[in-house]
Amino acid sequence: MSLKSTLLGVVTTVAALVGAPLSAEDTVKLGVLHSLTGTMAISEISCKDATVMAIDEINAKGGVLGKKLEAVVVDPASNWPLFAEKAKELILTHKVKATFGCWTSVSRKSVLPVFEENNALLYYPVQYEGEEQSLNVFYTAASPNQQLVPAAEYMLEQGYKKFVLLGTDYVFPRTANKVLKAFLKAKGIPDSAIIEEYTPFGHKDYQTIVAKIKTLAQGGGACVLSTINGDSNVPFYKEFANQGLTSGECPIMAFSVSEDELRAMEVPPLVGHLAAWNYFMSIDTSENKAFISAFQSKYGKDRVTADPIEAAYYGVYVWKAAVEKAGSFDVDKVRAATYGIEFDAPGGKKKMDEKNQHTYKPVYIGEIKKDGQFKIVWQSKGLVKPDSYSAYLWPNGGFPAPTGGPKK
Amino acid sequence: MSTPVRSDFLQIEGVTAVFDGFKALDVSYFGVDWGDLRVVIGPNGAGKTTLCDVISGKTKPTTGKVVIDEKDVTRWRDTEISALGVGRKFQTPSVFDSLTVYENMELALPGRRRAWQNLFGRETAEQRDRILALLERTHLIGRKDHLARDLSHGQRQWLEISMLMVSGARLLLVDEPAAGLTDTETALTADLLLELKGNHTLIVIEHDMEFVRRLGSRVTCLCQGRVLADGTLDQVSSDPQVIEAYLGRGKAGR
Amino acid sequence: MGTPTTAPESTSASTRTAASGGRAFGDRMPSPLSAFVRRLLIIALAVIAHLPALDLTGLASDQRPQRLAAIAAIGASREPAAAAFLEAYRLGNAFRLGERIVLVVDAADPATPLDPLSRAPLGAPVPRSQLVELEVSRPEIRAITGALTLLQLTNPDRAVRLPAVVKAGDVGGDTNRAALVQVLAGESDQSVAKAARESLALIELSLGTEAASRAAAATLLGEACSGRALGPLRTRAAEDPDPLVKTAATAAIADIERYQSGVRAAQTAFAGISAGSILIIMALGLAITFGLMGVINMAHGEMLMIGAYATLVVQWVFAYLPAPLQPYYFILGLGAGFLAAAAVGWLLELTIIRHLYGRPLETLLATWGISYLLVQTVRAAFGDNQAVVAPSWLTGGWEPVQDLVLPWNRLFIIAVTITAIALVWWVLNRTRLGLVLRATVQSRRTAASLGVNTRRIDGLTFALGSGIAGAGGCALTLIGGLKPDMGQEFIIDSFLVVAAGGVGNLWGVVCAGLGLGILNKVLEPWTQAVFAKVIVLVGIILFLQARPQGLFPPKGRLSDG
Amino acid sequence: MAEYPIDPRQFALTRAIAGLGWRGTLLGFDRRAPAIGAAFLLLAIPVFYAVGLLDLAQVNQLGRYCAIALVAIGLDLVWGYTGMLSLCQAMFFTLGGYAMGMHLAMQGPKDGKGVPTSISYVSSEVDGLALPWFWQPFAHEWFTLVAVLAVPAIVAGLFGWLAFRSRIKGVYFSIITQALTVALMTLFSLNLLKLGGTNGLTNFTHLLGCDIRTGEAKLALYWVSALALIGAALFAWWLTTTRFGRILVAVRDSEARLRFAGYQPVIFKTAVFTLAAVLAGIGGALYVPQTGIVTPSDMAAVPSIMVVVWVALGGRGTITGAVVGALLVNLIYALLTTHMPKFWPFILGAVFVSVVLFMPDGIVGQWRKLIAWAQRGKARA
Repeated sequence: MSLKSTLLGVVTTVAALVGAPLSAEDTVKLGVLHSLTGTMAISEISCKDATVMAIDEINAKGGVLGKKLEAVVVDPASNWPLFAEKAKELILTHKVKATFGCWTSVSRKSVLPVFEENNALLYYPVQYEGEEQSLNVFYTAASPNQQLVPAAEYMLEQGYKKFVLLGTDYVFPRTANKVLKAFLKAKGIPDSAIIEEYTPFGHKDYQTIVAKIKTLAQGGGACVLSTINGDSNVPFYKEFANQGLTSGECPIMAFSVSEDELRAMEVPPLVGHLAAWNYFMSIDTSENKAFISAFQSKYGKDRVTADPIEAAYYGVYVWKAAVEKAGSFDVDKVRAATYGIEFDAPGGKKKMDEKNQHTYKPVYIGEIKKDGQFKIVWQSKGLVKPDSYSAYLWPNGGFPAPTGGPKK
Repeated sequence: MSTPVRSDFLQIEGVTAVFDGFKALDVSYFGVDWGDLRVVIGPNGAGKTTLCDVISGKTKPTTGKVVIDEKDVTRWRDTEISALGVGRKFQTPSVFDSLTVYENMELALPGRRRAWQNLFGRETAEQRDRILALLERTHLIGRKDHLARDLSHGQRQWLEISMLMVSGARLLLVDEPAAGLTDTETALTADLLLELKGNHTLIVIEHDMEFVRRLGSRVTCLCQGRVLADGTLDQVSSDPQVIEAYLGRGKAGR
Repeated sequence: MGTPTTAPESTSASTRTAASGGRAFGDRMPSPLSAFVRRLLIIALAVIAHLPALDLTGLASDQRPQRLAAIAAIGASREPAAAAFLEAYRLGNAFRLGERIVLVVDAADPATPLDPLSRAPLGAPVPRSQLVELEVSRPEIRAITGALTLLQLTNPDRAVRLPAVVKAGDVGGDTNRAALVQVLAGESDQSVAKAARESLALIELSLGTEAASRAAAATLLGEACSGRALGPLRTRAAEDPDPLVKTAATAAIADIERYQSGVRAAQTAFAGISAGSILIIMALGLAITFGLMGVINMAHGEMLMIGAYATLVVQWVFAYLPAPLQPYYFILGLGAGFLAAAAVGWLLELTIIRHLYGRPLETLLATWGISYLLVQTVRAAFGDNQAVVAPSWLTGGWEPVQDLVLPWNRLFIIAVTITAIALVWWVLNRTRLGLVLRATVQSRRTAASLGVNTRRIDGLTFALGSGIAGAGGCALTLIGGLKPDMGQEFIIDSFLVVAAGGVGNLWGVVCAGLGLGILNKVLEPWTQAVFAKVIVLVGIILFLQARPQGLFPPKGRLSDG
Repeated sequence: MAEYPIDPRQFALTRAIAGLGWRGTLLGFDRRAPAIGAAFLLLAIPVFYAVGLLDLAQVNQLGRYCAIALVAIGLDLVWGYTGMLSLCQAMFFTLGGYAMGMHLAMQGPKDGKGVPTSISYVSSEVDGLALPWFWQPFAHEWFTLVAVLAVPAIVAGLFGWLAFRSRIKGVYFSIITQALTVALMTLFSLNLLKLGGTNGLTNFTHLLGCDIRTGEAKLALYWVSALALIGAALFAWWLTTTRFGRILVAVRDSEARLRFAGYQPVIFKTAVFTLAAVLAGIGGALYVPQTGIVTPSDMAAVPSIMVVVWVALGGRGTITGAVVGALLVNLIYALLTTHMPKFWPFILGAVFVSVVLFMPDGIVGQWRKLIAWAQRGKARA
């Protein structure tokens, strides 16, 4: 009796715990894979919000191919192995047709094998280091040439001659600075005028580094190209201002500071510093205004929109457009239909590349204003073609072949 | 176990122990003969426990020399001194609470001190009999499979003494064995210790004068780290210096 | 602006003012230089007097040189409204409408043309097709930046003028030299005047035709210990044809470098003390709850977080108060941080920790669970991305000597830390609560038998430790950000500081915090931040090998648990 | 500090069950029921998969939890039995994981110079990177196997011996181990170290010539992990029944007594610490091929604390408790983060707190108490 009843009890419990939820037939599931807790929650929650809003909007207008969409929101909790686990669960257990998510490079690297193994689709909304091209990912945010190079070019135009490449020690800053350095050298900036500095994740004390920048900034013509990530930005900008450096003497061009990050920062000392993105909340079009008011009425008046939020939002529409063009939810058909597709995004018309999975985007450079918004001070003429692999790192071409794709 | 018939099995010469400038121990000479039972008395803070610490190697003396069985052990590690046959019973009973009484005894058996020796095999029948006999002697046999933490205070004292007895230690340092015991328990404890006398060398630290009298052995009185008096209990307790030391501190021996 | 005849006097007058102001710079100004400044001023004013009126039509030319000349002319015009126009022009808002140059700032199609300077509407809206955008590409942008600097030199706002003066010197060139001379003539602000003289000397160093004046400029820069002159001086020391200039430049470089290395040393020392004070304020509360009471409180970081969010709430409340009061919210924030964290700590002790005394590892587990609850509660209540805005009186820095800036926020944290240490010391050693507390820690039973309500004392002690952490959390908003899981970043460092200091010892915490802070900052310049962190951690591990109970171990017989 | 009486609330559950009149029902069970149940369940998982009750993702997930549970067994020996709260077990796990990860990366896709793509793309050399010397031996299976066992063992042995020799104990030991894991994480995060920086190692395809992305390979890895777990649990259980095991308990109860009884606690402590590290290393090596990535954040402070949480929840000082705790907390965590993405920290936090308050011996410990209590009742009756 003892063994039998023990086993019976345990089996039923576990079956209840791990058993697959039932799915309804007239809905199509979409995975939303953004950290809602942990260190990355501060950035990723907004992306989750934007994705869910797009899904709700599509449902309100009748869904896709006659089916309602169902968002399966999970929390990978800023835990990289958990990203992979959740991705597996979304694809295999929940059978989602596409997944929208990830922020950090490492989380993307963690789920990439999962998507490739199962030939599923991931829409990745955050600017990143490039050097990747998986047939199972659509990169709706910028590749390095759509953000880094135009920004460096702009600073050169402004007459800056000394560059501090400052970043958090991980792959995006490392690769970004590799690209930037190659670019600056090609433009005749000597090695002696470039400082490259890295700080650990979550670094809080920028006294030494700001003192170093200050020394370099003496004599003028210096600027900072910052790939500092996440909450290290707050202490960095505070220290920068408090040691008496201003945007006039030495502007900071940031690649990871958007309107959303500015909410968590003390804006007055930041006025005049710069950021390069492919979307700003201040883009003055009626589409963008409609997007902002929809976002704010859904999530609160104090919320702002920003580049990754826009990318997370229109990613769903890219998928929808491709599904409708293909007339099918099949991953291979959707992928084929996505190439070259043009679509309207809050920030204006955009287009998916014909083959490299990335997005044609405009490039903007904005100056921080007192109200935490950006004043657009430069914009590219038209859309910029995305590079999956940077020409500066592969001077002789011969990029690796794309990975993943249909199951053989 | 060798039983050398030799005087001065333990010798302490010129030992001082200084903590933060405070001289806890300052003994010019202290010796115990083989097979003897020596009682050390003294008011609180007299350095009795420090004396045990120095002998057992827990505390290294600041100056001086400790010789056990003709070996200078002053700089030896505590485990090495223990291997020489020095066993210790702490002031508050110290047994392994989460092990059974029998297991406590088994761990105290001599030999098998290296890690790998403990993976396989168990005690011999002879060892087992010895343990059981000792437990019988200390009235613990009925509780041999109980956890040590469930024993009464007196039983824990006996268990600890039993562990010393089974361990084959030659020099036993026994710190306040009668503290907190009932009268009958005290009597049994004294009998146990007297039984050990002769085959073992014992140093017993005690406050309880009734108990000391019962042991009827030579007594050394320590005060402020120094040896104040030495002799039979009557000699020592009539020594004016000793009376002064106890009364002067407002505390007479119980 | 003075007339040509009065100008030289006003220059020397401002020099005198500077000298009497006790500043190093301008003291003993060599006579060749003042003669040269005087001469320059005359030339410059003559040039400016002959400038044509502001004419924008050149911007519409299809010839680049003419466009550039037009931009330069705007820069030289001193027309205050021109700066705003140039900004708009750079952003692509300037158009040609027929023969006129107009601004269009909105995106509407029939667009309203505005006057480029006054921004008054110029008649009815016109269709976009009639507007021709003025070309702005790289050369124009560069010219605009130069022209803007010139215009900013006369801006009445000192905060705009000062960087422009510095920039003009860094960029150099005859135009800037002339403009700077003029600024110097009319300048009443000490620091701007000083910067202007430095800028002038810098320009003279590279443009000066006479060796004597170049050498004089070098000497002057050396005396001013001007860091930004180092680059140009090095060039002079290596390349100047005149040995006199070379010697002067070399001497100046030595002066500046000596001064700068002194400043750097002072800066490093300050950075170390500041980092140390932050570690101490983080760990001080833990020194009480963990060090004295033995409670392994994994939610200690969350106490800091609660203090920080309490500050945010106070800031929100103060937003309803009259404006002059608002900057002082931070003082109240410190108190609120203390009280909020103390209240949470007290509740925690009462409901959970109380039942776990003597079981430190269970406490670890329970408080770990509590930290989850607290983080998620705050996240739900406040959301992510909130900012505590440092009050105006805590922004910027104090510059006791030139180039050594000690940020106010860091000075304030040092002050808060010292106060907190003093407070804790006083409570523990000079109050009855402290006495009872120490007694309770040493022997709970004895204390209880003497009529001490030990449970109440436990609660109060835990609340005190948590409160100190809360006040620390408030202070930490001055240097870092605010987020619900910020506590996780502090907890490990806090435990390390308490362990390295020796559990239960206030001075141990102070010494360990300061030591670690300074060690980190001394290492950082030569090892980079990433390695410094590893080295410090390994250092602590090795240190604890040597002193297993920290810097100040518990003493004597009691030490062996 | 141990002067407080034991809180009566910990008997609340017992009283509740008594109130419901379940005492008799409990008698039908054995105190080993959790162990037997868990073992049977682990072995039955592939059957559930075969009949379609579980999908591949879930089998894979459970396989990974089995690997993780090895760390818990190690910690239980170190903490539950020997009383040393180590906060760096996840570090040994990650070291084993990295050794395996390096081997897998060497088997996976490489760039033109033969460098695994997972490090060549994150290196900061513009012209690419030559294969660092210390990577080369990891191409061999045998070397990898030795490294999986030896690297954690050497680190633990060396560190443990130093720390125990200095008599670092109690909370100091916990804090110093935490410093160690954070230091090593920071070090591994450096791109200079050529271990993939914060992105760690990924792009794994083959192990021992098999494609690990296939269903069969996943099932096989599950089998290996589950059997390794059961084997390790049996081994650990056996160890605790030996005299060696009793000495470990003796270290926990009274290290001084043990020393005066002539044992050298340093040796025993170092031995058990090293053993736990090896178990963790094996766990890591099994975990990585099933997860597909290993990163420095695996050895942050939190994962090591989580191991403590598993053991405490399952029942400290019982091998079954460690295993049950690890599997259960991970399952709950996975379920909650999927089904209650916003509220899970509330629930998990509340679970921790209430287990501590109401079940201080953990699930298995509580179970044993209940059974003992039921049997006492029967004996009395």
